[in-house]
Amino acid sequence: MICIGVLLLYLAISKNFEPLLLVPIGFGGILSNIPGVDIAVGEGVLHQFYAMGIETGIFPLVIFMGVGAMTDFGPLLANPKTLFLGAAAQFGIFATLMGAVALTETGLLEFSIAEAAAIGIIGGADGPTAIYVAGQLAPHLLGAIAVAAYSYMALVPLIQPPIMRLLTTESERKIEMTQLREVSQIEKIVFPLLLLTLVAFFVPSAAPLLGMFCFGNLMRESGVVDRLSDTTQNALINITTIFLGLAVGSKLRAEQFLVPETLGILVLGMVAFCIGTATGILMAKLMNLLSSQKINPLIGAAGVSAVPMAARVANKVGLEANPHNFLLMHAMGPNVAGVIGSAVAAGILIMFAGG
Amino acid sequence: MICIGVLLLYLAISKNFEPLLLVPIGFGGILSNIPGVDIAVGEGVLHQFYAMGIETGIFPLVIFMGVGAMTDFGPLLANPKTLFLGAAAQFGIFATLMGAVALTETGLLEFSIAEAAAIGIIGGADGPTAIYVAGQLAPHLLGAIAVAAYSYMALVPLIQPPIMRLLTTESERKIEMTQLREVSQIEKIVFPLLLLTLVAFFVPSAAPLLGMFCFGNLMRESGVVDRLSDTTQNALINITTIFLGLAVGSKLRAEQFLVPETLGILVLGMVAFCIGTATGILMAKLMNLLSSQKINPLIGAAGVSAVPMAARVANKVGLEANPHNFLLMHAMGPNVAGVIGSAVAAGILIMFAGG
Amino acid sequence: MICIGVLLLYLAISKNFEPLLLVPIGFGGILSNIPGVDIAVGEGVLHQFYAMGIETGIFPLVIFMGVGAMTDFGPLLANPKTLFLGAAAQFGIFATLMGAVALTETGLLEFSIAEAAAIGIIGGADGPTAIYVAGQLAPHLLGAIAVAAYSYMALVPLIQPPIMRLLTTESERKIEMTQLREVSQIEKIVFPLLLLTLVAFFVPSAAPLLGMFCFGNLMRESGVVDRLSDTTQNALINITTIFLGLAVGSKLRAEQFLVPETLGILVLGMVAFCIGTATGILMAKLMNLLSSQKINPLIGAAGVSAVPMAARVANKVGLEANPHNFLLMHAMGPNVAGVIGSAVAAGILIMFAGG
Amino acid sequence: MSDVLTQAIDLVVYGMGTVVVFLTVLVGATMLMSYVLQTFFTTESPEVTLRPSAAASEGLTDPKILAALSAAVKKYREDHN
Amino acid sequence: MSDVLTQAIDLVVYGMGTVVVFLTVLVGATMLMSYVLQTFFTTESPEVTLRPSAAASEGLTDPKILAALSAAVKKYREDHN
Amino acid sequence: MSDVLTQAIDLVVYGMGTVVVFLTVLVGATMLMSYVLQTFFTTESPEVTLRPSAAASEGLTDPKILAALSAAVKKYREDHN
Ligand code: NA
Ligand code: NA
Ligand code: NA
Repeated sequence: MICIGVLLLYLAISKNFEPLLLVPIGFGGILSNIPGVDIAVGEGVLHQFYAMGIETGIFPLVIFMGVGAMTDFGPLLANPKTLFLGAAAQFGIFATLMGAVALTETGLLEFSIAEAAAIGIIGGADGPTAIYVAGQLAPHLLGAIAVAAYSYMALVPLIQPPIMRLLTTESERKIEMTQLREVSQIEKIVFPLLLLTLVAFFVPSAAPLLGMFCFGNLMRESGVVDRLSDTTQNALINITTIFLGLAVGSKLRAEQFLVPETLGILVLGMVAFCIGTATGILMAKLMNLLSSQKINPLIGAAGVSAVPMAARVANKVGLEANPHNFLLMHAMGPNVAGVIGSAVAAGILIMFAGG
Repeated sequence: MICIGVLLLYLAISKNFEPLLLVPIGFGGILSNIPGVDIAVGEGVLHQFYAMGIETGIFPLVIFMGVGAMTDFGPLLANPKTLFLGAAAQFGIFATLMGAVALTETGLLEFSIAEAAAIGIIGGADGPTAIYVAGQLAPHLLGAIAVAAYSYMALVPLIQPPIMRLLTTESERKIEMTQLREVSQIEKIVFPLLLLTLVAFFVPSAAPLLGMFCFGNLMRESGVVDRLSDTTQNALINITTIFLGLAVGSKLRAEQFLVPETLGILVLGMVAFCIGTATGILMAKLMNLLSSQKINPLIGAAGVSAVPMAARVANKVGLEANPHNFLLMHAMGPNVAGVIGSAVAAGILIMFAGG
Repeated sequence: MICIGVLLLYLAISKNFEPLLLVPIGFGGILSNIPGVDIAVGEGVLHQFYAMGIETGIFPLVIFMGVGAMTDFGPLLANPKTLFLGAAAQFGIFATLMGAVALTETGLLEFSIAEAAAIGIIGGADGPTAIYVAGQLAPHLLGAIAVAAYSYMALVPLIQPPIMRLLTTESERKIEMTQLREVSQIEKIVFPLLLLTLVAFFVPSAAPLLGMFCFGNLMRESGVVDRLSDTTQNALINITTIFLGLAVGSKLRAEQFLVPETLGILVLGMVAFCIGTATGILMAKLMNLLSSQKINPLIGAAGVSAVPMAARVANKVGLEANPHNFLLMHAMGPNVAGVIGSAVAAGILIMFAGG
Repeated sequence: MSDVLTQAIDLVVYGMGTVVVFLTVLVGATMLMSYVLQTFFTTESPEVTLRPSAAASEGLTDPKILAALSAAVKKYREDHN
Repeated sequence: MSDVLTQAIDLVVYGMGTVVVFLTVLVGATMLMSYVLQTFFTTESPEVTLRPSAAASEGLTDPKILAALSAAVKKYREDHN
Repeated sequence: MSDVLTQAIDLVVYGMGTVVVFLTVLVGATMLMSYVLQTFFTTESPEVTLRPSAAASEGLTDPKILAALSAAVKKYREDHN
């Protein structure tokens, strides 16, 4: 098990796999498996971090607030239809949930509905959301789910391009998109409040996650609390990331992690990513059928989240087809839409399976 | 109730009403009132912030430490007699306490002595002190008290000038004050220790508040722990402000906030500000009667605290009467004296009414 | 007792005695002794800091993580044999433990084995290690132990030179050491993992301390999480230092501190420092007997830890004997070796005496 | 069909449905918001009107202002000495 | 007169009294302190004497010093290579 | 001999022994590590190979990258307007 911790550190340091999370998680995993000392259980310090930050939900919510303070909704506001792409890509979550339940039906593995939901959220491609949901629905699977989520987010440049090339034609990939309009400051200020209002009406169970996210974003855009916004984006999110990572690492103890379920989670998580990528692209193609204003279907893949990696991948694949085709900003719209979409899905999963 | 949260955000963002506090408080208030999800009660994250930071008293004390680290006692030390102005302005606290009790006598509203004391502290015009006292004496009124305190602090430029003009003559407003002397570093280092010593002898119940305040100030002035002082003034106070604001917002739930008592608190809080302003000015005039060294009575209004707004208001009104009359630094003396004065009053209120 | 707090502040501010810790500790000590108000017991804020940060062990461990993030193992890796010096200097810890037990045998004072172990750790000359061990083994002696540890660390420039001159000849002090080789980044990355592996095998009870230390160092050296490393070295360690210091101060209440044991602790702590310094030097002389590559025995004194003061003292004494003799970097090797050595000793003490 | 499977199908239908409906509503609401704000607020140059007095009314907790104040005082003193 | 009213009057008298007395004592104590310190310490130029060796005795927790140290070492190495 | 004294002697022998053995093992392990790494990795210039794509694969939580992105966008817009 210590080897897995070392492997995570190797991937993080040498291959640059989401190092901000995988360095603390990997190191925490090593500490948790040292025999003869209780670091990850009882009064051990990593277990204390877990109890104070993940059982309570505080760490992932604070991180999500920080992510909100770092998010620019400009590209999304300039082209709100890209929200549909962020919606479609969440199908990966629910397909994987079905997959986990199907595995249970075959008798190969046994997942409860709560566990299946926690596994599905890997398809949301959003770290704090995955940790929040897993902490609420299936704490004993948290280690595997977090590792899967961050590993696949790091692997997006390898996972997505083949699917993107398979589902799009050369001419589709060449589609150039029109310049995005400027978005005014007041739109950016009102948007988080609008989003929160809709959450309150339609999916209140998503309000903790999206509320903290919108709060962070409002601090950023309001322009009157820059010192709070700066601290949220720096000292606060960094401190929380360190303790969150170590706390997640406390769930990598061999007796909890080295079980057949972990293998199932890793496989299902990969499936979730692939399906989310595919449905995002297909939704973009469907929108092109129904609308005259064509969008490049590559940006649909960015709907899974994995901000900003997925948007960069869309840009790169687009450039390969057409060297004048800069998709980065167009892909940021579905990219942040995917964050909203998976947080909404997370709210429903917690309400449905957490009761 | 959500409208009140939006109103607070509007005032904070658009009118710049104490945005550092009212953005988190307003947003927290919105989150607390979303039906169908427990964010401000039970295991909800805002209630957790409340329980860990306000029930324990830790958040306001840490903020007060940060305020201490930001306070320059130089102007006060150069002219210690301005402490009398800071004393006089605290009469607003006690007059309001009497007002709350009088309201109870009429049968219109019903406040216990602890509640009346918590309402009175609004007159101290000091945010963390008000939150600390309300958290100790009347947690169920905390939302209304904090909102009143910060709103009126933001309204100081509107509330104070009419009272200042009413109670002073044109020639009094024209009084120019003599240049303040330089204060040596050693005086600035010894002062927080001297203050703490007197607190320990005369009002030990004010020692938590003034102790943290003096500690912050000593870190600032000692010159040997600049890295601690810098962090206190930046990352630490910012992080605490965010969580304090959200925690206060958790007390804005409709069932607790939309009660007749809130209206009473808002009215009484306004009265407290006005009386404090008036007694500060009158004390300055009294001192002019007894001493040959004249002071401009406008700086008496700064004795309510509301640092540094009240000092700026005194400066502005002074400039209107005499364009060569720069009162800002002279008003900083009573301004910080008001912080000390209301913390002393807070200690007495807690000791007397908290038992 | 308040006088002792003021004395600590005086030493910290005026004499620059470890001000980062002694300012908060001294001030906390004053607050704890104010009669008529409970700040350091029960619901008092300093007791809350103590309960959440020292009883749990979290504060010293987080500080140790920060120290790890500030430590450059380069000089140690360039000359690993200096680890022997860091080992030898830990004899001060165990000699003092024996001394405390011997005092008990005489009937003068009465220390249990756990108390004796906690007193011995002062000889480790490492603040967070001392606080961690005392918090686990003898919380009632924590105040005296922390004060002794930090005071003697500040006194290193006075304590060590006479011992260094006594135990070395002029010609030994003149020994020039060869230029240290460059150490590659990969060695610096692998070293904390190697160290942790050996800890896991040989002294798992030291894994909380050295694990956090190695984690901080890995964040520093890995180069992929610079934002986490920067925050650890700044905002996080500063915030933790403030609260750690205040929490330690809560253990300076007169009834706990003004006891004969404190005097014993102060004397024993001084003895520990002296013995550690001496054994470090003697080990260096022994190594010179056995090896052809001579080392300057002055750097053996740096093995007690007291980073980076002891290394600077070695450099200074070396320069006095030979103006071309720059020992600073050579002394940094035993200096950080001493940190490792005392953390290993701490693990053994906790395992042996904490059961 | 097992109980868990039924539940899962319900959850998928309800969940994916909510995600789609929610984001569709959000598309409409966002467009409406942008339309309204661009119609009523753009001419006023919001960036300017939104912060009428940033420099004139921040709280005690703003060190920049305190720094500016003390710098001003210092200058004032120097000018008058 | 109700019990609460009596209590309130007591509290007002005691509280306002304490505030005034406390700050009056503080005025006196501050003046005394300033007088004493100005008499005995000003000539020694406190800013200088107070920090005799800031650069010479900070703890491990000071990264500036470590940075300076490592810069010095780097320089030393470069000069000797 | 008292019980505490016996315990203390045990602890000293065991403790000091462990410290010495541990650090001796660490000396050996460190030398071995340095030898192995210098033999197998130095020629590849580790500083370069260790971070093949620092700029290409950081997470959402990196504001520098977001800042760079938005600067790039701004420039792009300016170039096209
Ligand atoms: Na997503
Ligand atoms: Na006040
Ligand atoms: Na040591």
